[in-house]
Amino acid sequence: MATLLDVQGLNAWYGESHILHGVDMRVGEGETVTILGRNGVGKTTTLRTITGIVRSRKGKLTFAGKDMMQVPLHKTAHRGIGFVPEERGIFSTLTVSENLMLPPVVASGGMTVEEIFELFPNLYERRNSAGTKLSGGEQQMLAIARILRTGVRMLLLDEPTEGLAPVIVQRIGEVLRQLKERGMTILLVEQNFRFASRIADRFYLMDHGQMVSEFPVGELPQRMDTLHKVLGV
Amino acid sequence: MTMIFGIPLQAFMGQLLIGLINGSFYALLSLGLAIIFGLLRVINFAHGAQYMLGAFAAYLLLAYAGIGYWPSLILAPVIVGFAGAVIERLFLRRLYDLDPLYGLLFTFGLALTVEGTFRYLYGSSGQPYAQPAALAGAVNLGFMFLPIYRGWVVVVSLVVCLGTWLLIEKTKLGAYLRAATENATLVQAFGVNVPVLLTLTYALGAGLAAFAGVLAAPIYQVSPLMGSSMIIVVFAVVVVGGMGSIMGAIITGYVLGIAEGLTKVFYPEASNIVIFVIMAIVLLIRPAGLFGRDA
Amino acid sequence: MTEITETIRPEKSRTALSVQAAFLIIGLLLLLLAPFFFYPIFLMKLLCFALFACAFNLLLGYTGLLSFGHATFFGGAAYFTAHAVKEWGFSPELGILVGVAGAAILGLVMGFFAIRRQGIYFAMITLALSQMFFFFCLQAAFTHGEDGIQSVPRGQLFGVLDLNSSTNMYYFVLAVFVVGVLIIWRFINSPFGMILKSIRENEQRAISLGYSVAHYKLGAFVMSAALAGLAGAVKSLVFQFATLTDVAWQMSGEVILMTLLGGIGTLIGPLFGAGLVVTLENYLATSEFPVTIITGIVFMVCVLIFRRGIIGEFYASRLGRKLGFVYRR
Amino acid sequence: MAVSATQSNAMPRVVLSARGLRRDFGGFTAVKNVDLDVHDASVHALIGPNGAGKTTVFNLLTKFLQPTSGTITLMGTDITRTAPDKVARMGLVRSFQISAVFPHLSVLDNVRVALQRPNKLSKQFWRPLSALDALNDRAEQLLAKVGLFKERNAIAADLSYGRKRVLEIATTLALDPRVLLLDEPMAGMGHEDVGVVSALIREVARDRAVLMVEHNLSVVANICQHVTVLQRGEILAEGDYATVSADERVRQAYMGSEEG
Amino acid sequence: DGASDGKVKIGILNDQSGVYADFGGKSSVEAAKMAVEDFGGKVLGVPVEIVDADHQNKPDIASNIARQWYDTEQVDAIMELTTSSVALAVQAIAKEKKKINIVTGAATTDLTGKACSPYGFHWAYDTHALAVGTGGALVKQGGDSWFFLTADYAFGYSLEQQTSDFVKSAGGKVVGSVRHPLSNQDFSSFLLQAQSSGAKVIGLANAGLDTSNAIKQAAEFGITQGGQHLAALLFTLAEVHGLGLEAAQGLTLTEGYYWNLDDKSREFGKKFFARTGKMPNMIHAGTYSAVLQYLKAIDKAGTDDTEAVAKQLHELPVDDVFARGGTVGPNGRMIHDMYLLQVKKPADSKEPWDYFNVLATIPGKEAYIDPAKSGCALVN
Ligand SMILES: Nc1ncnc2c1ncn2[C@@H]1O[C@H](COP(=O)(O)OP(=O)(O)OP(=O)(O)O)[C@@H](O)[C@H]1O
Ligand SMILES: Nc1ncnc2c1ncn2[C@@H]1O[C@H](COP(=O)(O)OP(=O)(O)OP(=O)(O)O)[C@@H](O)[C@H]1O
Ligand SMILES: [Mg+2]
Ligand SMILES: [Mg+2]
Repeated sequence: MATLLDVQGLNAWYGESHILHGVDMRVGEGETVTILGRNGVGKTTTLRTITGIVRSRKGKLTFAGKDMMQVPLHKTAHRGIGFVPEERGIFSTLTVSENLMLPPVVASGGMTVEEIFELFPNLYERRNSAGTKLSGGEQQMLAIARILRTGVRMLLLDEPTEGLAPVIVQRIGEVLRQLKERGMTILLVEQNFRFASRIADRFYLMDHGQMVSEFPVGELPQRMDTLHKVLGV
Repeated sequence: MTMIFGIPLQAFMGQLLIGLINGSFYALLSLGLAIIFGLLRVINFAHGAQYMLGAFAAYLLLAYAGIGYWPSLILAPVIVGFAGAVIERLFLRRLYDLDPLYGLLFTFGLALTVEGTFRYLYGSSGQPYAQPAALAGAVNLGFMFLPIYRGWVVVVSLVVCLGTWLLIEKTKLGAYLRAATENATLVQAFGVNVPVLLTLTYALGAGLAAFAGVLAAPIYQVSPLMGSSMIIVVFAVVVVGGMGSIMGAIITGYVLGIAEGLTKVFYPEASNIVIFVIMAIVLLIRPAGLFGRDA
Repeated sequence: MTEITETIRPEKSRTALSVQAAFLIIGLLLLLLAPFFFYPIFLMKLLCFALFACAFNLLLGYTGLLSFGHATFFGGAAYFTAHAVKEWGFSPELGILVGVAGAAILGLVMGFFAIRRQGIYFAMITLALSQMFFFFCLQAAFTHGEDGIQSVPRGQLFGVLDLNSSTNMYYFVLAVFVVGVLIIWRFINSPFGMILKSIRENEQRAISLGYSVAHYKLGAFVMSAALAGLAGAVKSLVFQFATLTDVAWQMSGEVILMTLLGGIGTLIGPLFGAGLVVTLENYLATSEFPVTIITGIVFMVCVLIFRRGIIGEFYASRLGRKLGFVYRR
Repeated sequence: MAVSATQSNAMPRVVLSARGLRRDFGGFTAVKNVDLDVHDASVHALIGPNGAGKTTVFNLLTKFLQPTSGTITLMGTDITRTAPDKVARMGLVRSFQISAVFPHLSVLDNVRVALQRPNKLSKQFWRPLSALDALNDRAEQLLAKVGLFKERNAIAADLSYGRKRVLEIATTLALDPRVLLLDEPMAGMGHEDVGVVSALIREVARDRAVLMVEHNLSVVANICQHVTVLQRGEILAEGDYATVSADERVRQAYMGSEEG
Repeated sequence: DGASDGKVKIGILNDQSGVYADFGGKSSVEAAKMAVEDFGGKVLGVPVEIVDADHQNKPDIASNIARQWYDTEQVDAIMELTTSSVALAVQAIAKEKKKINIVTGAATTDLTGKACSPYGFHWAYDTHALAVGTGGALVKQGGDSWFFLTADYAFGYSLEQQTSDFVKSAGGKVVGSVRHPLSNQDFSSFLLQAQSSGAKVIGLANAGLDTSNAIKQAAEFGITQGGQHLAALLFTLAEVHGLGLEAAQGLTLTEGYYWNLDDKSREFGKKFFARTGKMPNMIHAGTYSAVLQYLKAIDKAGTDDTEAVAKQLHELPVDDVFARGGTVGPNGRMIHDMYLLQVKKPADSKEPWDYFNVLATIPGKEAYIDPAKSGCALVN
């Protein structure tokens, strides 16, 4: 499998606090990879650094063979990276449809609005109300839906199931599987281990700003003990 | 003769019209202010200075380059807008991440400096600027003698206000801007070049102020002080309209212009505070302003 | 917004505390000796503005409310005191009391309207309300319009101390200043101040914990107004007049500049800010530089590169930290 | 999963109840016809699909939102028209779905702010800050209970998201409320904290009422004696977890095919 | 016994950067320097020095500077003092410190009334003189029915009050008035009211930009073409220049000085113009006159001692380019002739700054309050 995202020795800082201490990871084209780890180990920071939101960073970062370290933030999306933040980032002054239509389409092959509404009927019902008047779960759906339109090659999802009803979690799981079938590459940060284990091909375990281990989904059973210790699963 | 509240209908109509004319200035100025506030979260204290700069640009273009009113109507806003863009690029940009009050304080300093400079160079008693020949004279409306130039002000300001509103509320550009207000980083991560958008927005706001300044030049003295006497009232208009609401700013501008005009007839002593009184009442009943969204 | 907490924490070292105590004592000594080296009226003016700025900072630095209308309390109290002393023949201490009470009432009224909103809305509302007060002062008969209330007698403090002597007057002003700062210090480092801080941090949460946020904000607003009034009242006795400049909105801008220059959220920063502004104004008056231009530039530079102000920068500097000062974002 | 009901009396008394609660937003009705009884000494779960109106019900009960119609009674007092801070002082305290801490205060101060309220200390602007030191023991005790003792001098903003949630619960508990409303207290928490907080909730519910919104069904199954399921603003089902989870409508609308 | 400290120092304290900067401003400082030069640069054998400061229209700054000048910088007299709050505050200080002050920039009659000082003088004009000039003299020219546009504060009221008194005593009538807020931009509402009143004269009881804007907009609404007359109660050459003749034509106003009056004044005007780029108004010329007279008084007294100089200032007649045959009353009021002026039509203006026709000369005795009736405690 061709490597799509390649991260080597990535360091990142918030002000003076050093959060990432040399993250190494790669994600292959069409692969779904999940980062696991306790609260505060730097999972979110890893995604934000890859996107370029965290700019005080060092190390090597290539996407589709091209260096990303010097790419300005507003160009990352055009290179094919779509980001769904942990706090969702729904805009309150925009309606649901406006939120949905906001991110510019960067490549062909994204979902159409009809497809999206089919996938998330709640959104269709509430399409004219203000973004943040949605419930927490509806906002999460909107945040994912928004990116699906743009045709990016790779999705970075930060805890997409947080605060969602089990039905919705299942639905999102299905959606992610569908996307995967279409060849979408996904990098997922997840606390919901059960959810992650159903869709991921590979796992990274993160601790103290580094990837401490890496294993494919098949090794999951023999790893359960370690995971139990580290994550309390 | 028909009477309304003890004054002749004709005089009443005249005053109504005059209120509308003043409202045009309020609307144009508060529109620019609302755009800058709504989209950049900057309380642009320099708005009055930019209005004054517009008028001065027209005066200077005429005095030193012989460029008349009509070209100035375009040129002056462009010049001031450009200056605004430079200010935004060099300075304001660094303040977005901070509490909005720093933006307010910076533009306050900017206003002091700009006005001080013009006072130093051109004195405080103002410069003459004549009406364009094409709009000189007046028409008799029956109930009043309306200078043609004033009529022009009403028409052109309505057109500009509506055009700007359409641009911001009804285009994708507007959605980008509003979203960027809330979370610029995210919008940028979506692939929108937010910094350039913000620069253009500030330039647009400043340009609108300058446009109002050019419109004002033939009516009011072109004086370094013309902005500072206007700015606080315009702030109140924006607060009443609901900060950040663009349509709110426009409508409130016209309405308060008329309210002020009528106060000048019925109780002139109160005409300078009527807007503040209205503001206090509105805030008691609707804290977010007439058209403001709940904070 | 940058915030600097000066709360003394138990883990703070002994030496740090004694360094700070030393600073305090040296500072007080300097103030006590100052009239022998500087022009007393100038010093008194400085202290009045410093107290004004400290009072303003109580609101901005510790509750995060930027008032653009504090001139109302400063100038209003000046008018009330001047009127009480000159027209009603009140003694200076009673006159000051009238001024402070008047400012507190104005604060209550303005606060009632303003505290319903936050941030810039708050700033605009206070600005507008203070404009109303300005126009009131412009038109009211007792203020004598643009002439102002002139030749206000300083009188005898408590019937014994003759304030016409500028030495007496200076030490009186100094005492008022010190007491004022102590009140502010106590106020912000009190259980009440703690609640103010938490309200600024997260208002919804404070409500959900059962705090009636409006009362706390109003309390802080009135306190700040009363202390600003104290400064204005004393100033009217120092200069023996009360005029429109003190209630104009430019005065509200000036006090912000002083606070910003000295350091928002620092207890004594405003003293330095006021000192700098007053000196600058005096210096510029006789120089070739146009005052407003310079003031404007100072404002911009301050906001852009000197945001913590003199004292804030000092606290945050290596030396400041070594001496045990805490600067926190 | 079995419900470990620890009711000592057969019928604990109702401390918070709502009748005919309704809330409209413009033309949209977010909550309608909701009757709810929260009992003392029990944990009551409010579950339902996203957008069902759970947070809105919380906002109505705590008076952060005014109901369009209906009545709310807290320990026998009608609080339908009472201000939110007053309601909190009467003993009904909530947490927020999006974590709510005082970011620039230390962890200890966050708790002390809450402890200060019932003590009348909060109004005393003439007392030194050290007056609050009397609260330290209690505060540290609470922090120890939720496992935040080590971080007590950290600034709240520096905590990770999950730890902030834990802090928020400690702060809420500090008020020693009669009725506790927790909006998704476990969301975003690591597994290690989920255990601690579940145990904590179970413990505090021994002598007070807890109403919580939670999507983590294993938690609901473990600690909640009573479950109310909302859908589209209306009550879909009620009862203990076993009853509710057996309801086909609930499975379809909320739980989906899997369990817990 | 000569000058006390080897130097005579005169302080010019005024607004140099604010709203009144054109009124006096830096040009007043220049006028003072011209007076010193014309006097020969020295008095009693010691050099004369001019210092100046910008009080920014803040009485506390003015008061601070005044005290510092008098106390530590050996300034012997402070002059100009634009803005009444400043003038009153400084005069009080000068009185307390027994020092000379001469006001040329402020208008309030209180300076030589309630607040008079044995060492304080009021030189160029005051509200009374303006009212007599414009109010009284204009009625005699046929402007016998008036409507006032009055700035809504004490200064405006007193101008309106005093002027209408003269209008009435000259046989005219006041048909109405309207109060407009200070710093008003738009006067059209008020102008319409004035227009429909049918009064022959619209009196502008305001100052500065307010007056300028009102005049400019009156032209726009065709008020002067309609046969009504505008009379500005406090307006000088500097503001007419800012307005331009096109807008200002036909306006009447009162000043204590006009540069194009005769050869003597033309000569002074040209000299002044060479230094400042503008022609002097009554404040500039008044400041020149005040400095000159002060030096003459020192010369006559043979000392710069305050009492002696004040005595001379009260006694010496004033005869210079500003005042012809002026006298100083016991209340400190310098009494001199005033001129009722009318702004020329653009076509009639022969050279730059040739702005006025002189309609009438008002004798000093009429223009100023009789010291005995001024309310000054020094006069009995
Ligand atoms: N804006 C910030 N400034 C300073 N420190 C931060 C900031 N955001 C996060 N941190 C710190 O960085 C560390 C890593 O945070 P991060 O958000 O990446 O953790 P996480 O693994 O995503 O945790 P969680 O599961 O709770 O979301 C934490 O210790 C956190 O306290
Ligand atoms: N202020 C408001 N204005 C308009 N609609 C609102 C408002 N607040 C909530 N709603 C709507 O009411 C419905 C219920 O929202 P609520 O937040 O109560 O859901 P919830 O059950 O808490 O969902 P979640 O589990 O996702 O948090 C949603 O459809 C939401 O869009
Ligand atoms: Mg995270
Ligand atoms: Mg919710």
